[in-house]
Amino acid sequence: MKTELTISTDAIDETALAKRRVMDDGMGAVVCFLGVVRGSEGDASITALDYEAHEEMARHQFGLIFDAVEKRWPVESVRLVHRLGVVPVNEPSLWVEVTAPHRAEAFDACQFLIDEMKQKVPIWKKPLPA
Amino acid sequence: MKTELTISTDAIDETALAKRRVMDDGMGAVVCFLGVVRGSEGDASITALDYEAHEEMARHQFGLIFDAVEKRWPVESVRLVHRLGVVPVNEPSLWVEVTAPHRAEAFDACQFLIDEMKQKVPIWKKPLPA
Amino acid sequence: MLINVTFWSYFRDHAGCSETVVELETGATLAKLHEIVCEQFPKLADARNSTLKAVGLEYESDDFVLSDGDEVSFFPPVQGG
Amino acid sequence: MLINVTFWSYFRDHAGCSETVVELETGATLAKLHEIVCEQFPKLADARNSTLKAVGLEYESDDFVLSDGDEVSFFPPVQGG
Repeated sequence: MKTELTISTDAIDETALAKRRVMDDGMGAVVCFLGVVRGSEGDASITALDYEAHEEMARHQFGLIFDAVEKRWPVESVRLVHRLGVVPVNEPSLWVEVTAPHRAEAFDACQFLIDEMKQKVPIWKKPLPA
Repeated sequence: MKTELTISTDAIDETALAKRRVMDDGMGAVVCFLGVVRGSEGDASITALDYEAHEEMARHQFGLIFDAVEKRWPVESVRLVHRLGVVPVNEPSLWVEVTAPHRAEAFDACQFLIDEMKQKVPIWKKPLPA
Repeated sequence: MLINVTFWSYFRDHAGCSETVVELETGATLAKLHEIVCEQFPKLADARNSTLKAVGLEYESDDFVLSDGDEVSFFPPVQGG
Repeated sequence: MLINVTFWSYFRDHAGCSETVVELETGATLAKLHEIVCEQFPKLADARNSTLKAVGLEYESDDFVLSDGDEVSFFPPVQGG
């Protein structure tokens, strides 16, 4: 399984990411997920989320999750980008792409990745009030 | 719920579609699916699939599926493109995007849409052998 | 009454044409139409049990009562995606 | 033995610092370290039950036996995505 992990303060460039996709002839399904900063946290309006990571541990924990995906599904490729620092409302903080032969495993693996990330990857967010 | 349906022989332009996305401040999740033509159908190598639709009925049936999505999930927007005619191996025949407040409903609605399409929308494919 | 029937996908090849017109007695059902079409185009009879049937833009069941001028479609299982 | 402790996210604010060094007896567990840290930084005690604990890059449970020089992280529930 190919993996590509980017943890960076740069804005997520969906177009560039899509252009760099390499599909094998046996791959029939691509699932992408974008997690976008919403305009409120709880009841409060916000302008942005400020993301912080224990970056070395985050990379390691993402690696463990990718290994678990590879053991469980016939996935060809996982690419994941998590943005750090200030991410304004309406911009993505997370981009995940899973490529697989069929759609069921692509959807399952993508959701598993995100669920696991939300349990295990040391990244935190601080709302910046409006 | 906003909907946008394109049934056309034009190649699917993922970049243009992503650029035209309009997100409301309350939306936190975007799920995209690309169905890509694989290099084989059953045991045989192919160069392309040739898609045909009963287009008027296909549009109507997609409309019914969109209505069912709207009733069931708090989805903001569904955009769906199905390409017709000859689609070469490695190119997408289907692009679906669901935008919603949270990821669970975006994933569920997107998978439901595709499952329903595969049962009900009158589109057929003919493999073009290698 | 006259019913217009359209064939889609490989049903067109099996029938050897894309459309036909069938004359039926008033009150005839979609099942009756299907039976007559299968007699006229024997290759379609082989796919009898997997045939999908629509009147206009809607799927209908075998007991649907047809009306003069109905546009009926017969086709194999769909394969979009 | 000396253990380096790093605080992340709002645990840093609660502790008033991002790192500290704790002296422990040989054979002490992660639970013991956590107890000492909670005494030293009382605001962290309030989040005692929701504290995540890692040694190096791995999550470890309370009965993990620490070694001299271990790099321990304490932090609140993660919120990536």
